[in-house]
Amino acid sequence: MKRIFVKEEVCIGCRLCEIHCVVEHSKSKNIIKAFKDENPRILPRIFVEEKGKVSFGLQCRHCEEPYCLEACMSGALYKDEKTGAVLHNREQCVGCWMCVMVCPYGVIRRDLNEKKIASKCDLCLGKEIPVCVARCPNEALEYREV
Amino acid sequence: MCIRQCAFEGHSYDPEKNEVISKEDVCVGCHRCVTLCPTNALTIRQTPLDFRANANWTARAIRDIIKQSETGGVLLTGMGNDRPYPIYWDHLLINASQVTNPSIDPLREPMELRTYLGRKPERLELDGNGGNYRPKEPLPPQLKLETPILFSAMSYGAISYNACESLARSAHALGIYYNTGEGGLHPNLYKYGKNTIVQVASGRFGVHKEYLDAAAAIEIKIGQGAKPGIGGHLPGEKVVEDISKTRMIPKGTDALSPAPQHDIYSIEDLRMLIYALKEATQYTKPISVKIAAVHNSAAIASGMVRAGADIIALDGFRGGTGAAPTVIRDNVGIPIELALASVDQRLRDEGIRHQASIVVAGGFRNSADIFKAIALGADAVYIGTSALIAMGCHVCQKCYTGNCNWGIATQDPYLEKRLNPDIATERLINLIHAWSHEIKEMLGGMGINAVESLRGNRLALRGIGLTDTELDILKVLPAGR
Amino acid sequence: MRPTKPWFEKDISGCSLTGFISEDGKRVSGEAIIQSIALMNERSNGLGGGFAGYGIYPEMKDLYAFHLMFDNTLAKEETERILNELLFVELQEKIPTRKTNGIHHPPLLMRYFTKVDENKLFELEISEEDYIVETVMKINARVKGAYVFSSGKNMGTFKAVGFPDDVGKFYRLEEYQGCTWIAHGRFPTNTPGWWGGAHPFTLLDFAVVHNGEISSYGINKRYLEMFGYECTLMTDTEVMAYLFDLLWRRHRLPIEVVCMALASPTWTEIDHYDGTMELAKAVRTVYGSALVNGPFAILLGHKKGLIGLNDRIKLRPLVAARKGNTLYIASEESGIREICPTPEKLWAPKAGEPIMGWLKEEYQSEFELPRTRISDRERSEPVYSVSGVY
Amino acid sequence: MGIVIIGNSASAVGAVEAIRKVDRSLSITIISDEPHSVYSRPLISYLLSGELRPQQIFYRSKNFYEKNRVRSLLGRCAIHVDFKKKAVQLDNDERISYDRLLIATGGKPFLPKIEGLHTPGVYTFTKLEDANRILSILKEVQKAVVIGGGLIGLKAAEALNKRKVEVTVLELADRILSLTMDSTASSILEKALRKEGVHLITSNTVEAILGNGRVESVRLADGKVLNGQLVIVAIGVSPNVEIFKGTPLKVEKGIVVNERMETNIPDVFAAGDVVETYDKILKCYRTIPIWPNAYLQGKVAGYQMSGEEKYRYDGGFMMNSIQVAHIPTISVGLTNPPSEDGFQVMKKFDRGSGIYRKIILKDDLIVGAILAGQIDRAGIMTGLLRDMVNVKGFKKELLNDQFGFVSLPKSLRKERLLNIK
Repeated sequence: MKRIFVKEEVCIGCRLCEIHCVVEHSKSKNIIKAFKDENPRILPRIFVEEKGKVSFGLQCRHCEEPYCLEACMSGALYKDEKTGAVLHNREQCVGCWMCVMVCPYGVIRRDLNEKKIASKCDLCLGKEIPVCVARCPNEALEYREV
Repeated sequence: MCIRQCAFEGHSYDPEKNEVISKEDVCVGCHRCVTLCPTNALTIRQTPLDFRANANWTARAIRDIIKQSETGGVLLTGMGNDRPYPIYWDHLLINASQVTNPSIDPLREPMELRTYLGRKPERLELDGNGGNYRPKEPLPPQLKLETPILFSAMSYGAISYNACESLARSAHALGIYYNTGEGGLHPNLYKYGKNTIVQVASGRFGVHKEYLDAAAAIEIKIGQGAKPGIGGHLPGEKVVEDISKTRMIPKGTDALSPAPQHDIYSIEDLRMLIYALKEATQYTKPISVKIAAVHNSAAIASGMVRAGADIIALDGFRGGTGAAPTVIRDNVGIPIELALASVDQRLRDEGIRHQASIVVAGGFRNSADIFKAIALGADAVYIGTSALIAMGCHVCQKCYTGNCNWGIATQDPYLEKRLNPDIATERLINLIHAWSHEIKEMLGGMGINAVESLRGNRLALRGIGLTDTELDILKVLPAGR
Repeated sequence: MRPTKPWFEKDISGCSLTGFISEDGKRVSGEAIIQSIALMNERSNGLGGGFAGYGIYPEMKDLYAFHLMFDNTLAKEETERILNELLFVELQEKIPTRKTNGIHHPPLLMRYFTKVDENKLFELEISEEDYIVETVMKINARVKGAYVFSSGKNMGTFKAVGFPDDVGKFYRLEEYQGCTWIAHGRFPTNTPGWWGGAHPFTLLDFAVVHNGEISSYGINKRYLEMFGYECTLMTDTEVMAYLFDLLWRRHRLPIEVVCMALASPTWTEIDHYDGTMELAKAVRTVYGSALVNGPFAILLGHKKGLIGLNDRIKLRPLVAARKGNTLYIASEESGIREICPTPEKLWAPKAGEPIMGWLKEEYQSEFELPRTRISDRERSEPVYSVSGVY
Repeated sequence: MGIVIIGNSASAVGAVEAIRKVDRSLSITIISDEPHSVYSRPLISYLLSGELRPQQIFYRSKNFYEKNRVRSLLGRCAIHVDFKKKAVQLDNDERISYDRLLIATGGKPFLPKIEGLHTPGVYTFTKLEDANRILSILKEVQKAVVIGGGLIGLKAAEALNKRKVEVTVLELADRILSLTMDSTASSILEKALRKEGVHLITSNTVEAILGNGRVESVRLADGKVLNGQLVIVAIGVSPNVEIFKGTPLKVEKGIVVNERMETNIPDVFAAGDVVETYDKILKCYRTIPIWPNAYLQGKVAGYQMSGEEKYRYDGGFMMNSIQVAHIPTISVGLTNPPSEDGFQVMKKFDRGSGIYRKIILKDDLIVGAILAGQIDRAGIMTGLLRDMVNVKGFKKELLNDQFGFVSLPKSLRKERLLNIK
């Protein structure tokens, strides 16, 4: 399946990926509303790690044999048969943080605004190209077959 | 966003007021923030604040004086001459054929831009007979260009590694050449040697056997259009690890190129260096000599050809630079159009035009400029600034600060990353493809299907709004005649 | 008579051409060629016609036959002073003409049979031909109102303003016997025809008739000027004559290599056959400025024979035919059939492929010249064959 | 060819899902003494607290059995296994023969010797019934006593607290979560719980449960008496191996298995809380009754049973994630290292924010970690521990709140980010 990869050599740490991720997953899908009006503001599912000159965006790797899925005792995490994407059912999640504990990439996070609901990348469900990849101004993110 | 993007700290966040404020005085107008702002909230306008109108004491004149009276220093600048001198390209018009001579559709008919740069014999001597003749001796070394465009000398140091890599990769893909400038050749780029012209300049940075052997041709740099008679100065902070290695100078020391080449004080000396380099490379590579277009270029060029130069590179006063004293850039040298016209004519008058190819540089903005240059007599054209613009440069003229927001004229690893070589390479290739296609269209329109029939064909041009003297120098007819 | 224009203007022309050569050297009168060109009057507009015949002065064959036209006696005297100073003039006479409707205000037409003083050559250390060329250039460039329109040995050019058949009549060509003839009917559209502007254009024994337009004239001219040629005749065709003179006579290139320079194969072809096309590559690299670009069909008469050539993508008509020892080349098949109703072979030459006819004895005595072009161009096939066998 | 699974929780589910990845045709039979289709035991505390609606307990799709073509015998108790004849004896005399058997009977609550333990109103807290029963009497309960300050105890206590029941937690040790946390972390949680209104009594325990026909109060070791209408016993679980006593099945503390999850008897596999496996950190065999291991072991067993041999279980380690009183805490591996040398302990505690980070290293390998208050990206730590990555180069970064892949050396970072698990 296709996954998102980062080329840290050309990641400029502009964080546009985070911004567009938030917009994409906001109710209005409008950047101004998403940031000014929509409260609580949702978390980006990609986040840019940065230290000195090094920076890169990171989001769920959608593992073949996901630890998070094995650890999830609420059944909120599941693998989409078709795409193989690891998805998350907010209804079912109880916020036990087992996934947070086991994810070796540390890309599942607690969304404190929406209480307990862990937040993770969904590859922009059904989108041809995830917005973070599409909107990266320097092509530092690529969406390709593993 | 804007705050992180601006290397000149033009934007800052005020926590009290919880808003982003901008400082117009440091803004260089590079458009980085405008381009990246996700909400298109930004635009940049000339600040309306100006001095009382005065034709002589312009704002620029006044500001310069203020700045210099504060610092007591020479004013620096980047890119090419930005003053409103006449641009002769805009006074030359191109011909097209009607009725009596069919124009040619480059998409259907062969349309040839291939160009060979280098010394050519006056006549071809053949061996053999009936059906299989072959040249008595092989031609002198030639540079094969699939389209008559090259990337001008821009040194690693003046521009970032990513920029160099992009130029090298696109030259390789296009079957043309890029020029290392005087910054030496980074080890990773040796693999593009077949498309590399290496420069030997007054600083002799990074010049050694492998460097010369790696290249397709060698260029001796005497002068640069943006700063004729002036040396170069790469400030120490730009001389980072890699650069110091490549240039073979201590890390952090200023890289100073003397104004003259201290082993060239006369034309005989030039001849010696040319032949030294030819010897060093067993006469396998054409040797180019680059000079700034100055008042007596024609005579100098003739001397250079007789001194053994295979390629004459002429750099007009609109040629770019990473850093030059503003007063020099804006006042020294002559337009490339006139220099080219007189050099080409002079070499023909002396019957030695075939002994060297002419490559011109200096502010070429589009395919028409290039087309007109070839019609005036150039074999090919060096483009620098337009290549940078293709890569993302917005001509803010702050190259000398090393804070290039587009990751081109900088060595700051944080800024350098902003230039993704994959993207830049693709954009450069696109630009050259586009221009080549336009040149083909113009050739076809004239009913010509090979660029050699345009080269020096000044009947393809007509002048408009030019004085008789200018027409005479350019050797073109006025429009309508 | 010669328009005194400060600038060159292109001789944009439709034009008809025709020519033939009896390779066995059999000489025929000028009537045939007149007949052939007359048929194609449609292609000309009465603003110029001309002929060149080879082997027409057998009794003077070692002397350079200068044909000149003068606006006035002043020009004539000035020219004769120069001629006498530079050459031995063995014989000088008016060129015989007859009054003809359609030929108006002829200039003074003279011919001078001359030879060169060896001593002069010895002093100047130049070849006889170069000396003649310089003389021609000098007269054409310096003497106002004088124009040398023929300067070869045992050949002559005859041209005027008018329809070609009238021109032929005017010059009484039926009285000349030649083994090679070429003719031209001119269709200039934007230059007032003047006598000198008519084809053929000549230098030494080279005579060129041309249909087409040379878009590369600008550079061809500047290239030739590097070698001392002066293009003074205000028409693009003259560069053809000079290019042949430079490449063939002075640079001693084999004729098909010359043709290769004038109408080179494309780089695609060269790359495709690289190795075998080393020569073509060298030729293009060295002689790029001699590439004649734009549409053209030409006939080149010279002392050894006749050559027909098309531009590299054949934008002008040219047809060739053979019968016995005679090679015919013309703009139109009709022009050939008019004088050779049943050719054994009739074909349309490929772009850039020269058709060459050679006077046998000359051909033997001269360097080996294959009939085939060195280029990879596929051989042209007969488009039509009378009686199907030959 | 038939596979029989005794048990219906994480291991069973892991096994079924693994088998079906390999083979759709194998027949699978699940035997469970509970009448319910697949549900998640850890969720019962959320059911008790009312955070989940009853049907949300069933954490796999309603048609889990149909979808995976599983024959389910629910409410049936396996009372004996005849390993020779390869058959399972059910409480209703039915015999289910198998080709391959997976024992996933899990753990059962450990019951201390306390007088009056069987008084109505005393419950354990591991199964759905437990939760349901407690819920059924909840309205008569004003006060409750939870015996055991471990994970289950605290979740139960918190749930009851949410239900406005006054809860007292009794812990024998001097602090809660003594097994998984260190004293600092424990005190953080104790403080928070008390703030929530939960009473904590440590270094003490119940001696007797009083009341006739109904729980009324408990008497503590120190003689103190606490009133309450509900007592929950949650002092841990032990492997559920009753029915295998006196059979050839090798059982130590739990059933002994190899890394293919095979027992000493051919074609008999075991997984989950009922087995003892290798502890990567303590380097010994022991039971590690935690959900992720149970599922993983079940999965490995499933693959093995359906002939997909490449999957192995090379051991696990203790790890727990618990959020009580809004404080998320994660503890991984060895959290209270024996004082002897060789261990390096790094700590950072910010009283203001209540954020606590503790990393335990041995020979530059992470062997344990505790994060409290701020647990985001704890998984990276777990990953480094799991894969035994040498952290010499970036030790000090480990305590940094901003710790992430950016803190790793480029090569290591690329290796870990680009090779997707």
